[in-house]
Amino acid sequence: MSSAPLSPELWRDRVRDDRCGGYATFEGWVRNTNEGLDVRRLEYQAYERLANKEGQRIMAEAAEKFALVHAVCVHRTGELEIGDTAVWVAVSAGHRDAAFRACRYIIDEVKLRVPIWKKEYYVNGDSGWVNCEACAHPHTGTHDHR
Amino acid sequence: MSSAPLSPELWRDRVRDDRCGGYATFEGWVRNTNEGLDVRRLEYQAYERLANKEGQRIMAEAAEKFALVHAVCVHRTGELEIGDTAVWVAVSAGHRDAAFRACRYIIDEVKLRVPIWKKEYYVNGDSGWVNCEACAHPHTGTHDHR
Amino acid sequence: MKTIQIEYFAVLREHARCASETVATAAMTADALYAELAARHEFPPLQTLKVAINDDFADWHTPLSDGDTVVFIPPVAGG
Amino acid sequence: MKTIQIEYFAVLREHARCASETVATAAMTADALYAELAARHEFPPLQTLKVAINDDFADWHTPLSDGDTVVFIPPVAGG
Repeated sequence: MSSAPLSPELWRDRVRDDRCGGYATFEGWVRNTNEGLDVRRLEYQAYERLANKEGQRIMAEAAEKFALVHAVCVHRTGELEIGDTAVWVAVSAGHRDAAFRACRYIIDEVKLRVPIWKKEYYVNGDSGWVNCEACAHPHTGTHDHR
Repeated sequence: MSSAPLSPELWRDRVRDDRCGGYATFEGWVRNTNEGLDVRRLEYQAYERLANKEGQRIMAEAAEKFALVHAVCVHRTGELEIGDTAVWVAVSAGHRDAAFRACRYIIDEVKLRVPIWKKEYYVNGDSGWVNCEACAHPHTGTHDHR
Repeated sequence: MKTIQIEYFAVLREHARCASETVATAAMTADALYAELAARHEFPPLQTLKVAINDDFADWHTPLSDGDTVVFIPPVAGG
Repeated sequence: MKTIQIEYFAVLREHARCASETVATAAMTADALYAELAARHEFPPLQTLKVAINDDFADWHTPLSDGDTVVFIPPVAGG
């Protein structure tokens, strides 16, 4: 977890290894729209103690399932603007298949399991917590968190 | 095709786009071993005119098959050392599934179809063109290209 | 009565109007505690809510102990 | 006789001892031309060889024209 902007190019060295022929990365960027609504900015909140613990479990599972050499995942918290990097995953491995599959596994599991929440602030003035059933369709004004 | 060292961090801006939520990359690094042999360095040779043409076809196919926004692929030629980046692929897309799948498609097809050849120079003094049936097991000395 | 430390995140933090609170409760389990707090803070209905006790995911029927930290986890949305 | 420009890469370049050459040939097709050059340069046996004519992949039986550029493509190994 990081409350400061992510600098993937600095972390690349952490997964560098002469035994590795494949290096796969994924970045999640803040998009300017979501489900048809224009997004102005985002806020990520995390339950950091459990997020770190669950994140470590996911990394251990990936290392168990795939022939990777190094893997890193960092997720932002706080206020993000359009184009900012919300999450960065990098995997180095002997071969590309393991690198791609481990990278995909990590981001999929992180999105599914790690206690991080995203609040979208829309251009129209509404806002809502993503995936929150009670916040669904915030632009209809049926449920307001402001 | 590039005869100079690759600088992925400089090209990242080429695929940046506010509409994109997913950014997947792959780098092929020069490993210190291949099929049990210790590798000292590599040489890549390319039939550049056809390599560029076939590369463009692969990018067009990827754009057709997957909902990507931007994609870039650059491949080195010339002499490479262990740890150098031989190939870099980057794809930005609205969502991660398209980014991952397009990135994987591009590197798989590039390796299969683009006329680029790799000569490995081994620590034991042997050398051989990779995937060349006539060069197989260069360390047995049955076929020598030096 | 047990003393339980609660932390709130996301939509629940906004409804509770605080990031954490300490409550004295007779609730035996996490689900009973949630019912109690949902009534007090008027939490919205959430179909897929999880719970963590002492910083790990737990079953809703786990018996609570004095001094436990409890966190209710609305649907996550990282990435 | 046709005049054909040949470019060599990888293992073929090492056997031909040149990156390109211009040949005068009676070969009607790319495969006949390859047989001629393989004999002259003692190319090693290659099971999966492709051919490009005028910078695009071509069938081995494509008729050659005067002035064509031909490239024989041993198994590739990019990435």
